[in-house]
Amino acid sequence: MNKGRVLAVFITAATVALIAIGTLWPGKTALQYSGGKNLLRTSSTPQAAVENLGDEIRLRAWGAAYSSLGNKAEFSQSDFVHDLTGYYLSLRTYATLESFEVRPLHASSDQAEVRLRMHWSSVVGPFTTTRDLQVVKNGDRWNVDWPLVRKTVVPPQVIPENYLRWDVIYRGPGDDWGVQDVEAPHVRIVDMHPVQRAEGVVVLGELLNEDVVPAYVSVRATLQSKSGSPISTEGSFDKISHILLPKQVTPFFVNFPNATLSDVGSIRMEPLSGLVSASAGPVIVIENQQLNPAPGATVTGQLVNQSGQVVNIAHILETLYDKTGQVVWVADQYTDHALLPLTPIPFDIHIPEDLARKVSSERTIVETYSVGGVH
Amino acid sequence: MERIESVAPSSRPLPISLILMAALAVHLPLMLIRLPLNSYDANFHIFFASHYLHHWFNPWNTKWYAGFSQTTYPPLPQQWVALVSHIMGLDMAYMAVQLAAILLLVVGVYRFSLLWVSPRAASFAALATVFLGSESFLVYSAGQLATTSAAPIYLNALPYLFDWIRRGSWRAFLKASVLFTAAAAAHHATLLFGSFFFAVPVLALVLLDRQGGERTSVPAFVFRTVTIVLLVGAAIAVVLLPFWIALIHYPVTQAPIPHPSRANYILSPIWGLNYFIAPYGAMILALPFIVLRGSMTVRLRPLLLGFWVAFLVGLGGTTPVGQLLLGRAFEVLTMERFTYWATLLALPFVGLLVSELIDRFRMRAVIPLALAAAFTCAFAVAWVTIRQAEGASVKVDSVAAWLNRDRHDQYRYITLGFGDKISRLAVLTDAGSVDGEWNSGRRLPELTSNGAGSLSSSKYFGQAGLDALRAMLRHADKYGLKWVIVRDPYYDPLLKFAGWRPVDMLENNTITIWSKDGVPPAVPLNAPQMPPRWQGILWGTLPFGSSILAILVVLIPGRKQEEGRGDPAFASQEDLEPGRLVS
Amino acid sequence: MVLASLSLASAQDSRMSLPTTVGAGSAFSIHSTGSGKAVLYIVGPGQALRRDVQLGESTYFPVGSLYNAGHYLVILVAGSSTDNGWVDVVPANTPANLSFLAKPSRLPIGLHNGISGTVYIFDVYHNLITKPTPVSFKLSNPSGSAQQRAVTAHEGVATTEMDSSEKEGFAKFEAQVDGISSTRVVEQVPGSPCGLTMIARPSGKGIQLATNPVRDCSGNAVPDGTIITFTESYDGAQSTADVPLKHGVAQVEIPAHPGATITVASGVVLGNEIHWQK
Amino acid sequence: MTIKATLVLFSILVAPGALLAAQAVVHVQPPDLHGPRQLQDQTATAVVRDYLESWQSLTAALEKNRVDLLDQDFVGTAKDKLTDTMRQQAALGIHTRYQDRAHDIRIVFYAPDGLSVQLIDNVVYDERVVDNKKVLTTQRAHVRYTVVLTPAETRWRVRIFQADPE
Repeated sequence: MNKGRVLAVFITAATVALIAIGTLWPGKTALQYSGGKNLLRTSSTPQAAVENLGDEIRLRAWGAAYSSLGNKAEFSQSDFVHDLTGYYLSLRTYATLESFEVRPLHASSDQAEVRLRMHWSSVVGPFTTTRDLQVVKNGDRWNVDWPLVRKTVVPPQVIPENYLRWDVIYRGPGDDWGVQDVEAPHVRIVDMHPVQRAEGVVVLGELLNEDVVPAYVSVRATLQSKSGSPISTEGSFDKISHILLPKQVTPFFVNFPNATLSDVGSIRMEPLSGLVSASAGPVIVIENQQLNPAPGATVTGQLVNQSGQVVNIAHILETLYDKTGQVVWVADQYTDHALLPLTPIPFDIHIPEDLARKVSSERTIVETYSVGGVH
Repeated sequence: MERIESVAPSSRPLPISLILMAALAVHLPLMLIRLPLNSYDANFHIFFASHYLHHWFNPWNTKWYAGFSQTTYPPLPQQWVALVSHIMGLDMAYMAVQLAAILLLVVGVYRFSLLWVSPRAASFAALATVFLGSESFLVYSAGQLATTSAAPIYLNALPYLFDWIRRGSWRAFLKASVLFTAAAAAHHATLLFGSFFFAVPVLALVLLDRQGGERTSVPAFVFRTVTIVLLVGAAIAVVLLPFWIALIHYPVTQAPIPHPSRANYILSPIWGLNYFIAPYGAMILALPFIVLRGSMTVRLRPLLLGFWVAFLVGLGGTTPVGQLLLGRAFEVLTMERFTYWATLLALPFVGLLVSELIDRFRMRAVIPLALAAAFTCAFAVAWVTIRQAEGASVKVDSVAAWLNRDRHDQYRYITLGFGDKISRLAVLTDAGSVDGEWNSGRRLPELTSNGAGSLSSSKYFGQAGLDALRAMLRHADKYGLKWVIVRDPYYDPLLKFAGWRPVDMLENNTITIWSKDGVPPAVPLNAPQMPPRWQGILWGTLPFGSSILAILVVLIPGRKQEEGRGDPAFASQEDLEPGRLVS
Repeated sequence: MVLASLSLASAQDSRMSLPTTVGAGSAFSIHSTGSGKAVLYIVGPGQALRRDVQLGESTYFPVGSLYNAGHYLVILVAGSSTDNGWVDVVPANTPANLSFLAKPSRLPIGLHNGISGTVYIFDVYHNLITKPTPVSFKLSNPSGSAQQRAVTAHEGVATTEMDSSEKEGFAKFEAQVDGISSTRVVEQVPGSPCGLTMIARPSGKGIQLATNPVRDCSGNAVPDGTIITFTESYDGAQSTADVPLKHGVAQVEIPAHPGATITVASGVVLGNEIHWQK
Repeated sequence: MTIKATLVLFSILVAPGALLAAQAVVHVQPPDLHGPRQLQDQTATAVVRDYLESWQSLTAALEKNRVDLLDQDFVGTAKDKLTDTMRQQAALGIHTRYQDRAHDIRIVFYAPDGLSVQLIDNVVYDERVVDNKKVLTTQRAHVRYTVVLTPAETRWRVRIFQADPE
């Protein structure tokens, strides 16, 4: 064979080989775009079957995921999709599966139980859901039996609602000095103290709306050195209820990453308040709230939406107090299920182990988001 | 299989003027309807140009990232757009510069192909350029003005490089040096990678070339190569000095941002369609010919190897080659430009193939070739419409008007769900943003530490994107970020829970403006990256000056030997090794 | 109308006679000497005028020509010669507009000097009237009582402070100057709940909790929307509900747990406690 | 530090800066307040600083007949009147340059709600009038200005700017 022919064969063979390598053992970026899929992995083991299902969920390849299920005859593809993304618009609806873990629980020759722990990313932060899956052998392949949680049906009923609502008519953009404007609501910080944590300094506290109108509130904190010079300024971001009804109290949590409390001479707090249109509803009752001690300290309970409207996302803010009534921590969680009227939704909020021992009591407030209710 | 003889290039080449007319016929109407404005990056270049228009000697642009330096991106095509915009406005100036690049590419491909193939084949290669899928893809879909401007300048420099190394012509040396410098001023990456994919094959060709008698002696070869490398290197170092200073002082250390051009095109077929089928088009059918002819013809082997490596790298994550050759740069660069360069390297082969097919089959070849060319071009042009970018349909005029009135522009803003329209908005508004589309220019830690692209498209970057968005909203006060302009209700819950509230709605309530109370007006950030005045003067003078110099130098008449290299062996029969097969 | 004495500006070829002061918006004349045509400029930060004039004649500026108070440079340009002078435009004597800033618009009852009023006095052309001017302030409470203050404005501004009443409601705050008045409304709102109490009764499987009408320590009804927090503690667990007042009371239904302790609070104010035994 | 001491210090430290920028000599007298509210040193310093900066804006705006140059320092009636003047100047084709040479400032009122400050400034300035590039005259004026400033987001803005006969 002459050199030219050898070269042609070499280039062709090398190209094919390189493509094969890139496809059978794709790189990190390629895997990311293919949703973790490669051509080597078939559902030849229970674990591989669950991993393939996880990949398909991640790619939102619902058809392929549904087709791979062993018990798909028991429900429709729509049911399957809604079980994962929520029957009502909720945090799950727009969440994307960022990654997942698969852990075999036990296995026999034709049946296995595998735990699928799914890490979702959502606009308000990541959350994790866990499903224990039965995997059954079907010929030389394994199929997942999906444990479908069916849609909650709310019994027909009439729930009267006439929540108080405040509207604010703002001045136009023009300058009209001397024309009276409505006063900003009066708010007051009723508790505040800093805590040193491994990740930095945290300023905790509570803010009260002393006024008779709803307030938009926010808290800004500035750490100052012993010489009085500012070290850093941060805001409370989402660990606060930004809309406070009259006489309502919210916790706040201001995080200063990489700061050291010993460097701090003083803290300047700036509670901000403004008029805001707001509604007094919906009322959310927190039932059976319980502090579960360390190890694995949590606060658990259930949220019950006492209104007739669906709450799409609820944000639970947990204020934890020590025996003297001082705030020791503020924990929070977003619900990944919509809150249907009068339907309890459980919550389970983690508390740092080292603080759990100090906690003597807790107080919970719930902020809500309903589609169309923000404008 | 049968053994055939190559057909000698007996027919005359197509006149270059005719090919340029064809390029105008195809691309001028598309430019006049401003089709490239729909591409991903066109507005990005127009945005940069708009800054040069108003601040030619001050590359510090406060409209993005609370301030960033435009010295982080070679300025030449954007400065030309700014200059031409004085006559016809920014949009049409962009079209004019892009059209000029297309025409220049036709000439560049012709001259480059002449190094390898006969004039007739080179003229077909130049004609193929008009319909080249990757060119249309970059112009109408990707909007990579810098790449499509630099490549033709570079290609035009290569024949001078050949003449200098092969014959020691000082005129060629001067022309090559100036053109290489201007190419770098248009796009530094083209020069860097072009050296490997384009220049190394040309140098190899010099060693192989026996035309006109003796081979070039090794000492002469080494001397001339080193001389031009040193001179061009020094020239580029000076012309782009602020760029290098910015790069050395503030290297791009941010977390890598995913880009689909790095996907595996087999495992992700949609990206295969986007980054392989659209740019290559009917050229895919020519791949076997390219490999065979390139292997069998000794003279074409360097070109084949250049093409092959560029081809493999251009396949992104489909092969491990890109990762192996580029290392970390693989996570920073986008791969479609390698495909573009691969197609340019393939064009001499395509010209050869077309020439042979037409000489042999006449009209029976012309019709299918014309159809293939038309399909390739049409598909690549249509691709931007078939697969629209996020925000392609967004109208930002009303948003810009809102930001520009009632002193709203004393605060900064970000958009969510506007895709690449954030550049368009930045051109139209006086307000500054903490977001932007030039990832290498940004320095705000909230953006660089999360491995996501623009905040406007946060959700497409998964957790990293949303983390970056949250980090930026968390520091809204610090940056005077008061307005979040939302076109995608996906982001509403975050804004609501983080204390923002809707204050206005635009475009039939499809765009909501959210505001945060208590945010102080934006103040200029005293960033260390701000270039001193002398750098601004250099930046406004040397890169543009290099292009003017290039125009002047190219006008110097060359010796006949340089310009018309006669009728060399090129890819003719004498170079073929025995046993060449065509299936 | 020329208000004050005339001064004679010096000149070379042409001269002009200027009024020293002019009332804002009043008519006035400028007389020039010499012959031929000239251009007259009146320029200041408040206004800029130009007139083509005939030298030797008076140039009349009708009412409303020069209305912004200030110090104006007057220039007469006749060919190459220029004559300069100054004229002051003073605010009219009669107030026509008041900028009345009453703060706050909402405050708790029973605050001493809690309400402040500041008034700036302007003429019809929005010039600040800086001469001393008597101003009267009056705060009329919903109960019918009123507080009054008489203040003299200095440099165009007068200010006062008033107490909020013990009775909730909207008070009328009025500033009056020479027959011109401006009124603001100040809302006097109840204080924190005082003597907060609730009652509990069984309701199916739960407990119906309701407060008695919630009032402050002065007996004013606490506004609707005020959050009342009910907390039921039992067996180491608790149920809570933040409920807004509606028609003066807050009510909610929570699960019944025998032995539970139920408390009620509003902000930092605690109410009574109930032990549920059923 | 007392208000007086602060203002003296201010005169020493800040006035040279203002002198360099606007070539004006600045003298700040201790406040003589006729309202109930006391003035903090920092507030007094900020008010005077922002007021002096407003003269630079005024000078530039009236010289170039550019309304936008007023945005930072003027608001309300003062801005409206200056804007009208600029429009009149533009229509007449004239430009004026008001170059302040000296300021003698005394704060006389601070509103109880903190939302307005009044000061009296005996200012000396040169007024140059230009008609179609021809300088008509340059005259020096000694004028008593009554000025009211109100707070905006980050600075005090001039709301009333009125010259009165001395």
